[in-house]
Amino acid sequence: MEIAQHHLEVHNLSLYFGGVQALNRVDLKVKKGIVFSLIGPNGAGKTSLINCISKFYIPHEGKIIFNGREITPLRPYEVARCGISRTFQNIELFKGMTVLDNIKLGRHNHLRSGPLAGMIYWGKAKREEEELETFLDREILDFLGLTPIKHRVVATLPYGLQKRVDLARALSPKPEFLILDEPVAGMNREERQDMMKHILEIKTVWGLTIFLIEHDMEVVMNVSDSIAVMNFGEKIAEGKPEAVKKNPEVIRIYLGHSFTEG
Amino acid sequence: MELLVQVMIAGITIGSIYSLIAIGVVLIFKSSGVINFAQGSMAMIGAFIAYSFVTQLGVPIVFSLLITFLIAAAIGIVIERFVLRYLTGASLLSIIIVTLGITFIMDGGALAVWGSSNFTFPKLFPAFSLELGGIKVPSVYLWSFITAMVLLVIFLLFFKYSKMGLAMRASADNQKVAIALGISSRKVLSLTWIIASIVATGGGILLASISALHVNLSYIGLIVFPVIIIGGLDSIAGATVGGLIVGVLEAISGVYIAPHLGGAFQQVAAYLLLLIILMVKPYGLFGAKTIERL
Amino acid sequence: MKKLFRFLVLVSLGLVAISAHAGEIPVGIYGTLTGTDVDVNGMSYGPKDYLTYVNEKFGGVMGHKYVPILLDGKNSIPEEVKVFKRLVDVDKVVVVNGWSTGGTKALRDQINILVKIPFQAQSFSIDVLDPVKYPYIFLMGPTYEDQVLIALEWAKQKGAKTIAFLHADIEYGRAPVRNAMEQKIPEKLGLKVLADIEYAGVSLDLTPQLLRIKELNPDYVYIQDSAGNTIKILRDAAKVGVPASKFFGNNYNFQHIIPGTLGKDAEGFKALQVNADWGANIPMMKEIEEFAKKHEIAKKDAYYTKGWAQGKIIHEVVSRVLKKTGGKIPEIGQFRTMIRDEWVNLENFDTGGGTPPLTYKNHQGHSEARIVEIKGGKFVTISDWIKTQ
Amino acid sequence: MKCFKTRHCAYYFIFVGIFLLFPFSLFKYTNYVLFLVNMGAIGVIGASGLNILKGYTGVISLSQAAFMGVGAYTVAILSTKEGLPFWINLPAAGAITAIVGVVAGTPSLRLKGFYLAMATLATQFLLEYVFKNWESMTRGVQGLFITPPQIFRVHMNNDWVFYFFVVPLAFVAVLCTRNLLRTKVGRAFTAIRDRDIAAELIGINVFKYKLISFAISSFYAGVAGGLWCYYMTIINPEAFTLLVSIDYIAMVIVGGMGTIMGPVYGAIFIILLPEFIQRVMEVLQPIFRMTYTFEAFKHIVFGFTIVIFLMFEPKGLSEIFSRMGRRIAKWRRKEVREKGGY
Repeated sequence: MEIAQHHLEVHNLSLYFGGVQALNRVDLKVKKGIVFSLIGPNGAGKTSLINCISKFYIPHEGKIIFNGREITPLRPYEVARCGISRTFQNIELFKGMTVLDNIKLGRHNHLRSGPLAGMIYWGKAKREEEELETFLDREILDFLGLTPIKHRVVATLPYGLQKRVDLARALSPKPEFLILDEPVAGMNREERQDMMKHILEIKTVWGLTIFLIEHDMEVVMNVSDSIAVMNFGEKIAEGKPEAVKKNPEVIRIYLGHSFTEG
Repeated sequence: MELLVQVMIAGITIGSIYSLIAIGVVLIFKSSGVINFAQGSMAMIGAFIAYSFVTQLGVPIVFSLLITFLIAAAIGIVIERFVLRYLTGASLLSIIIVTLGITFIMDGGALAVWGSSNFTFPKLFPAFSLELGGIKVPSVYLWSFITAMVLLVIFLLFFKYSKMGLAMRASADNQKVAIALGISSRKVLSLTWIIASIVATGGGILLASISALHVNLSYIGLIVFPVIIIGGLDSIAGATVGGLIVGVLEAISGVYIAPHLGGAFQQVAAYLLLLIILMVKPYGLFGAKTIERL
Repeated sequence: MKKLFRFLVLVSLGLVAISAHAGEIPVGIYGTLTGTDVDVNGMSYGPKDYLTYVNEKFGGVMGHKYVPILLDGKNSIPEEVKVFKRLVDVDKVVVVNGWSTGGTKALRDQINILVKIPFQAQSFSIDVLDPVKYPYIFLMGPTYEDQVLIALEWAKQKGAKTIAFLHADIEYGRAPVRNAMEQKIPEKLGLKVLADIEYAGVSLDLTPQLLRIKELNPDYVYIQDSAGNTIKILRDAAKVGVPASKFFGNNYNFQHIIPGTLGKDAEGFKALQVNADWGANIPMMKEIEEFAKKHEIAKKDAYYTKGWAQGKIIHEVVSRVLKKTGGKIPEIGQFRTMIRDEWVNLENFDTGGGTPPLTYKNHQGHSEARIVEIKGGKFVTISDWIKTQ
Repeated sequence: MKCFKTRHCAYYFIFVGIFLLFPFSLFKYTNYVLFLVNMGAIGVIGASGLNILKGYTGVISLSQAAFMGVGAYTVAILSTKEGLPFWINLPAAGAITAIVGVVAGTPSLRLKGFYLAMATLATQFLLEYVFKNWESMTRGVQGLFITPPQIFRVHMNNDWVFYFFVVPLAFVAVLCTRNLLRTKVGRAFTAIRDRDIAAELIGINVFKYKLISFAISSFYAGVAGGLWCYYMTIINPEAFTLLVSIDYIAMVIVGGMGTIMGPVYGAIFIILLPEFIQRVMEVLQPIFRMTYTFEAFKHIVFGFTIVIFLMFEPKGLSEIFSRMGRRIAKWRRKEVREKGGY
């Protein structure tokens, strides 16, 4: 019964690169509908962890359970189909394509028409494409204010916008679980404000579970309901933001920039 | 049994020539990440140049070989400097096809200059031949085998110890960083292409003096691909071993398998092996696996 | 770039080619100027040169000049079809001298039904020799199968018991050997075929195949291939210690590059000769030498002379036709059929010693060959003309 | 491709008009030019197929010729052994080739880039070997003859009939490609080409779509091969060698990788290039006496075309044309504005 309300569970997950231990028996439980932040210094294994969740890396031991169903053996695209969707630390957009096409790709698995239908492009396939476009206009592009640039080629966009397109692509399949890998890294102040706004909006309006990785403590402290801290591939602390703030171990890692600024 | 021995020897002798050509391809890939389809044509052109110097201009063999190597080096530089340098950062696909284009240019050039009939390549080596298990192995084969082995050792040492060799490996590994470290990647690349084209020429000359000299000699450029795949794209030792393996494989399939399957099975045997190896070891037997990152 | 493209289109649509004017007799020749078997393409230059020679010496035929058009078929079917269509439609040639067996087969309908144009095949394949089905196709010499027969008969006389075949994995290699086997030629002669060994035409090393030969040890080996590969075969034969005297080659191995390349390793190799060699002491050679004074000869070998002879045949039939019409060129379709009819009537036509006398009743000029052997670095005749029954 | 938008549907009529009238405008060159056009159309179909695989999915395939061969043999065997009509044979050729293509594509599960290219090279040679040695089916090197079906009591390989049959087919092929590429499948291909890892992570089954790409591409190749067979009426292994594959690669590159119209331009260009050179050389013949320089120069020019395009115009002719188009459009607008000024 516990399992039911836990949206995502990670049980003693371990991952090695050659001799290096990237993850060491990590345990995590993420409740439904919250913003869960994972923090820690560089190389603590945060990104490795989410790469395991989305199956880009195959963990050497441990298992991952999503909605009470084990997803450890699945292939990356299958994970995506379960409703887990993610953004990338250094944006992995398809630079040659337009914003719209990139975002359409997010909904890839929601489209039914196969190659033949596509070739004929009559009736079903055509309608589907049109519906898709109207859907994206209504739900995603407006929401993230991308409508004016939807026909621009991604490569020509500034960094901040690209980050937003990345987010839009992650949102377009209407996932239930959203992984954000350093969404505000390298953004200026107001871009960061926007992003924070969006994150909170996504949480409240769309009611998604959000799994956040971020260095920017301001953002983390403002948006998270629960925080886990990692160091050298191990989880060293977990709890409410206030609790984590006070945790001496965490302070030791983060000595220097204390959380007062947040 | 005796037949088998003979087959092996036959395979190794021709295989050593495959190795020679393959080493060139591997060299270029190691230091510039370019896969050179033009290696075969390079060999062919080199052989033709040597031929014209020796027979048409009557230059003594040693000198004409030296001149040929110089010219080959020049061709190598030209290709690197005026074609591939413009393609740094282009997709591997385009680079491969550019080298294909170069092949056409070279073959066409050879065709225009020398025409497309068979020529007799002058005898480079004393006509003595060694009796090995019932096969008279002409000195040419021994020479090619020796050359291949010597080259192998040289390059292995070169890449391990010499400053330039390290520089090559570095710039192959990560050009930006290499440049940042003050390695002139241009110099490295030019050098590689020089070495590669000289090696190719050597192979071409040996090949031409084994069989007749003809434009189609550039066909060897296709045979070496199973070799380098089996050996692994970035391993010189692999290329050498691969050459011998393919040589022996062809010989064996020519004698033992072809009679049952019919046709020129010898031809496809190498490619069949290539497919199988790619299935089980996608990066060849000696090749280094590249790790993808996000 | 676009300009160039436009230009391309314009050029290729516009000045597609020089077409035939009155008083000119365009003759189409296509051969393998490049591609496999180039080393025998003297036989494509031959006809061209002979017709030029006629133009220069006699001012053409009855005042009409020949326009010989030589194109490259690259020994590939689509190319040859393309070239044929061009010769027929654009250049409006009256007779075609074509190359490969495959191409000839591909064009069989075009030649005999659609266009109806006399076609002199370079190929000696029996598959295109059929007066009834292919009334417009003519062969000059003995088919490859005839040659196998002739060679094996000779070998039989020399007391051979067992033979083997060696050939490349292309039609020109495999088909004739198959036909010979199906016609049971070896069995009829009481010869045992030990193996029919095939190799890739492009392969650089044939030692394995030769090792098999050595193992089987037949009395004679018949090579159905041309000099390029024969050289490799004999080279590797020497390597594994099979004497060259065991080997027999068809008429495309009567080439001096073989001893030239291999030296003593080629001693004793036998080939078939179906037409006079370059430099033979015959009237035809005189003409060639006369022509050579002003012009450069592409290839100085037995294939050039073969081509020259074929040129003479074309000239002969054309002039016969024009004699009939009293010197005026008939309408092209009619011209083509008339040439064909005259061709069939050729009887014991002497090409100036270039070939045995030619009779085209059954569309095959002659079916004789004689055997030459490499002795002391050059080919010498070791039999007189053998005729197949 | 704008010309397919409905507001430009006038273009349709112009196209159709040109298409219908073209053969009557050639006078004595008709058959020869039609031959070139027909070969061109076959080329367009084959090249469009390759373009899907190479230009859009980013897989180098060196086995296009072999796939065409499979199609050609399918047609030949079905029509000689089974005596089926061509409207069954052609789709069958496509289908069977597609299956072969999928099988040939399976290495792409673990391979990519050069290694995959090598796998296709192997496929090319293996299929050639099969053509040559599966004698019960392919009659080996002797190849198969077919008597082409009759349309209005005229053999289909008659240049005229074939023209009116094959050119529309080529048009349909291009249209289908275009449609396909603006749907889910097309986007997936492009994504795989641009960054296959990311594609997999956002939920695209990369392997499956690579196979689909192989299937479609070889379907086109099969149909092209089948048409080739009907046109030539004889097929043998020598007609489907690696060189042909390279020609097709050249078509795609010259025309413009990953563009819809690319294969069309490319096919036309590559078909006409040799003709052009041939004519030029004939004009220059007095200078180059040796006839084989013809071929030599064909090789050289062909090579340079590929190299130069890849170096300076990687998006090929279609890019050049569209640039031209933009220029003209701009210039028009300017003109209009000036007029407006008065």
